[in-house]
Amino acid sequence: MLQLNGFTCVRDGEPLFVPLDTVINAGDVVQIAGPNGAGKTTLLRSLCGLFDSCEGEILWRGKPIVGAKHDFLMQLLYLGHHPGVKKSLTARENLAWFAGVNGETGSLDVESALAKVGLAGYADIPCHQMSAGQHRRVGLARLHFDASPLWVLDEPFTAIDKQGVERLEAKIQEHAAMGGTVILTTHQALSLSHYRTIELVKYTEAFHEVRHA
Amino acid sequence: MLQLNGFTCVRDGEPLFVPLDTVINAGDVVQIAGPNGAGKTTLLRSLCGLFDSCEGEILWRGKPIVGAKHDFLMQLLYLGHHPGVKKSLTARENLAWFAGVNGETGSLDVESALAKVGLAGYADIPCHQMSAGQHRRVGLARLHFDASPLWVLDEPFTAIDKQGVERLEAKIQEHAAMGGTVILTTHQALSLSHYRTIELVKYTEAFHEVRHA
Amino acid sequence: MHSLPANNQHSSLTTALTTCFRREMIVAFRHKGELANPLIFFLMVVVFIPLGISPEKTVLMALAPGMIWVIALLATLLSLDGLFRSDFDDGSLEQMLLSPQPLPWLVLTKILAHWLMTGIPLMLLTPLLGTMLYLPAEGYLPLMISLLIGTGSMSLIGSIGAALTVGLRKGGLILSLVVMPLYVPVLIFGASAVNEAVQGFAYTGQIAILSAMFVSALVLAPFAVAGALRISVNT
Amino acid sequence: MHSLPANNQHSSLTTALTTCFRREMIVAFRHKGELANPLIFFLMVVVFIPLGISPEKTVLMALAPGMIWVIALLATLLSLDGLFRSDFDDGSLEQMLLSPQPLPWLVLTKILAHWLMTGIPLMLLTPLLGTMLYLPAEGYLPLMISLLIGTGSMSLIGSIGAALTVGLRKGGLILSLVVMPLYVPVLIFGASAVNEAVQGFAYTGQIAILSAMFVSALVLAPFAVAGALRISVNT
Amino acid sequence: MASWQWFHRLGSPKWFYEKTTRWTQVIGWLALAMLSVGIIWGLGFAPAELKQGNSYRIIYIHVPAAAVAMAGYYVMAFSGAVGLIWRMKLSYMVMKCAAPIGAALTFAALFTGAVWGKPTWGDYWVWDARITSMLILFFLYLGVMALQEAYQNQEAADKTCAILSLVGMVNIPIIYKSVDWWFTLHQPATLKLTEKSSIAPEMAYPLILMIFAVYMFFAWLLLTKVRVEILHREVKTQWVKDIVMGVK
Ligand code: HEM
Ligand SMILES: Nc1ncnc2c1ncn2[C@@H]1O[C@H](COP(=O)(O)OP(=O)(O)OP(=O)(O)O)[C@@H](O)[C@H]1O
Ligand SMILES: Nc1ncnc2c1ncn2[C@@H]1O[C@H](COP(=O)(O)OP(=O)(O)OP(=O)(O)O)[C@@H](O)[C@H]1O
Ligand SMILES: [Mg+2]
Ligand SMILES: [Mg+2]
Repeated sequence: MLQLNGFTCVRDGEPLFVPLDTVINAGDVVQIAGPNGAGKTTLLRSLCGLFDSCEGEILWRGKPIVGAKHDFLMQLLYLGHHPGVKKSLTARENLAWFAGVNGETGSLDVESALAKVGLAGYADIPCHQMSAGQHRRVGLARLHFDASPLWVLDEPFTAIDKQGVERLEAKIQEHAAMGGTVILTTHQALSLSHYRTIELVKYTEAFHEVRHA
Repeated sequence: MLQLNGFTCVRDGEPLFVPLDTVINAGDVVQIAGPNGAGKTTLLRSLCGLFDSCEGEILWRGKPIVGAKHDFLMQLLYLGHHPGVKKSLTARENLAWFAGVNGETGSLDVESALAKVGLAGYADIPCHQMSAGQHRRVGLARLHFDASPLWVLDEPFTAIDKQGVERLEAKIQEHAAMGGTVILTTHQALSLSHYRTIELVKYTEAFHEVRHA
Repeated sequence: MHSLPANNQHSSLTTALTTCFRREMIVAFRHKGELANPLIFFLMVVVFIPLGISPEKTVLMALAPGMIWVIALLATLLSLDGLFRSDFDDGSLEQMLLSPQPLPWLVLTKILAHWLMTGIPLMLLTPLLGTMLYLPAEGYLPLMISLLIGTGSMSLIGSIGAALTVGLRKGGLILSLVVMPLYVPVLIFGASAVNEAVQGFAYTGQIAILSAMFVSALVLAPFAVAGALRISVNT
Repeated sequence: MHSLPANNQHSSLTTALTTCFRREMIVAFRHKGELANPLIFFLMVVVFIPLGISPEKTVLMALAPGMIWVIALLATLLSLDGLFRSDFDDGSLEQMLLSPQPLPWLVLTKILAHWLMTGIPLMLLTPLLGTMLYLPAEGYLPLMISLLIGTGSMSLIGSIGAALTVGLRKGGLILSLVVMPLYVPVLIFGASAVNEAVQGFAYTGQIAILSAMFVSALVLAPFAVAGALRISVNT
Repeated sequence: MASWQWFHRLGSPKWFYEKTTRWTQVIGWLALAMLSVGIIWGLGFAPAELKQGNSYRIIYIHVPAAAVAMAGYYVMAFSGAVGLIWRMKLSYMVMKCAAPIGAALTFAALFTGAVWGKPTWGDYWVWDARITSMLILFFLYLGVMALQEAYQNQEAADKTCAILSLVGMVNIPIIYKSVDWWFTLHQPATLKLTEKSSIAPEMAYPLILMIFAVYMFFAWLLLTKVRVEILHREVKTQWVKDIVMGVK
């Protein structure tokens, strides 16, 4: 599905991490790991095309992403450090916008998506009246209606409580089981049954990859 | 040191959680726990006087805080969801400002404070060139030179990597051992040897307090 | 399993554009008071002119056409700063860039909303301002027509500046700097349409040129904005 | 162990104020380009006036004193929006409120820095603008003196507006609305000092009144700002 | 302390709501009666003016509106101050409700003045000191209203508006003085609104009545708006629920 060939991100003329060579297939859950400042966020943004000072290549279904931009974006869901939830809108309005902008034309069951992230009854509350965790949950609700197979999640567990983390992990596992792909970063221990960790290593050190389970 | 009598925060005319009655002494580490939206952030802000729609009273060394404002603020260090690190300044400049504004007049060893949060060598880099975790670490560096005994930390582990979390926990423990007080929130499991958890319970439910270790 | 059939691509573009547009309108209308702000700014500056310069009718009459145009320009400029800023801060700009829909179109909905929210009300307010500055009766129609077309161009051109400066901390003033030179032609032809009309000459030429500028801005600006946004986000 | 001895309370206030002031200056100078922004705004509007109204010397001469004052006012107003905004967003405003130092003093350092960064450069630029608008020679001195004092008052009064609106999303224009009526007296006395001087009359009366307004603003504004900030943060 | 008790009770919205039920009605009817008498007298029976004919009759709306508009600002600023000092919620509600009423009256004064101006001066608008300061008063009102609108958090809205209206009140005399001064400086006084024109008593009596009537009307409108605001803000309390149920 996604193939990285000698791929690394460059800042100030220096590669951030040892180039990656890996293939990420349908059904994979990949955790990008590394200490603060290793380049995880930068890598995820490069995958999505939001950062382009990179070396090496990324192939999407065998083709460079640049050539298959529209196709790639159709299949992509990215949740960054800032999830794109507008504070002056309600949860419902935010989700409607996400759906619309990503080209979903069908009707949208906002209530059930919100219920699944523990925000039942919050559909019509403006997001600036929410706590940090509730605010992030609105962004996470997208996972429950977006049909994109490739999920790129940058620290999705930030500010989420224990129960919320469990539900999110279950959702990730379900997505992978249905043939989806998840690439995520987190500093918390994952309790998924199947996942792979790609450790980003400073450019000067050696590269290694650990396979779990 | 800090005594809460029937204290709760009010939003939209309703108390958020069952009123708290508790005493927090020198040497205590108190975790405020509760699911997303329980009112942890609101509580911490009220303790610091940043939110004042509350019921009940808080006594600081036996007196209401309002009467002992200056004395109380002298002893307080608060780190919120937004740590107050300005992006266009370097780490050094940020820390100098923190120290100055909090009334420290002595000279400041920025390098060593930064080294202790794993940012050795980052003193003169503007904070907008840092990763999410590095950015938060600049705020955490305050813990290494500020002399205030009362620390109020809202999710200090956000975006911090595993090693950083361990160091921070050690620092918290050290502070408590020296007679300081720490009140913090986090959704991650704490691996401290001595701490107390105050669970915030929705106003309609029953109140309980768990003592560890 | 997941991919959408290609034949509803067209309808999904329409959906995307309407949702985007609706969102802009909701955000704007959520704070009803804010809608009136450019207008009030407009009015206030019109009050400052007599206070600072002279309250005499003959003086004000001569200033009116140009002054109203300059103030409309400033009001548009000021309201532009927020155009992409909040989307940038909360991450929704990234989400727009990652939409499979063509970015220039999405951008155009934002600009359209901006124009509806500032240009049109400004234009509708001009009769009042004209009265306060003693604009001669022949000036009203050309003033409103030229403002209608001119504010459109200004929203379009200004959004390029807004996109270029969205990544900077203190966008406000740098934006003015970037955009102002581009506004010069609009101002010249807009103001001169009114001045000509007041002096009893024909002003169709100016209106034609304003329209031509509007059309070219309409065709080119969305692409420039889209490009600028991609660069601004890339940090 | 932890508490500071009471006798260095005074010196710690001095330290706090100098660090705060230094920080404002560093932030301002870090983006050198931004320092020039109000000036460039000033210049650009001065360019728009002849373009929109009339390039004739007699017309411009009459406009010059009032026009320069109005533009200075707008430039100050525009630069005010960011005064507390970025501190609010990144949490340093909270930290200021939690400082044991008296908030009105801390606030005053910010206002002082703002004035040094906008008011003074604007004043220094006026000879150039005066030349471009054919300001008569007698007008220069009163213009500079009145701007020097007047921009001080405007920074002080404007900071109240900035503090009141810091918690809002789109502060910019609402700030203008709130602050503009309060600027009216400053504008009237400032502009009339210059107008009087140009007509050969004494203008010390106006300068005295401007100074009185400045002093009262200096005494009252920091407290109003401190109060407003406490409220804005309290959400 | 007994003398403070009424003060604190006054701060209680419930107490206020119950006490004003009768008063509002009384004031409402009184205002209606005075307004109708004043208008019929002024428009129907007062003699026509020599130079202006019947167009002068606009004075019966113009002057009362202008007079009360100003008073409205002081009511707003004063109740804002009380709210800030004694943390009285009710006082904030009065402040919030006074703003739109005052703004409407200011607008009415401006509008009737403009309509009147066309036949008398030949222009709708003149940059006269009185008129300009009225316009600035209108902007001060708009500023308070915009701030009130912009904050979603009611408490923050109340307090910021209170500060703003206080700052505005400090400034009103300065603004008025400076505008007066500006006018006398720039333009010889061709038209004097301030000087009591030797107005005939037959014209003056209905005018005085109308001024009182508009004060009454202001009071009635303010009370009604505050009462609605109270219900709005206290929806969650039992006593409001009782009232709402009782009404249905
Ligand atoms: C938009 C335009 C106008 C505004 C804003 C305005 C405003 C005012 C104000 C504030 C007052 C004072 C009320 C008081 O002190 O009780 C007033 C009084 C008055 N106005 Fe106007 N005015 C306007 C136009 C006019 C015009 C066109 C006329 C008629 C020629 C006029 C005639 C009067 C008279 C006769 C009074 C009562 C004089 C007095 O008691 O001092 N006004 N107006
Ligand atoms: N500005 C606001 N206006 C109104 N209600 C708010 C506001 N901020 C938060 N709330 C509400 O107050 C409650 C408590 O919020 P708070 O931020 O204190 O929660 P928290 O315990 O810190 O949650 P989290 O774990 O997500 O950080 C939430 O239910 C939230 O919806
Ligand atoms: N805007 C920027 N300009 C220059 N350098 C940057 C910028 N943002 C980040 N960096 C640097 O790039 C490196 C990688 O940053 P990145 O944000 O990708 O790290 P990360 O792995 O996501 O860290 P974290 O766990 O803290 O989120 C860091 O060393 C950081 O200092
Ligand atoms: Mg990161
Ligand atoms: Mg929280």
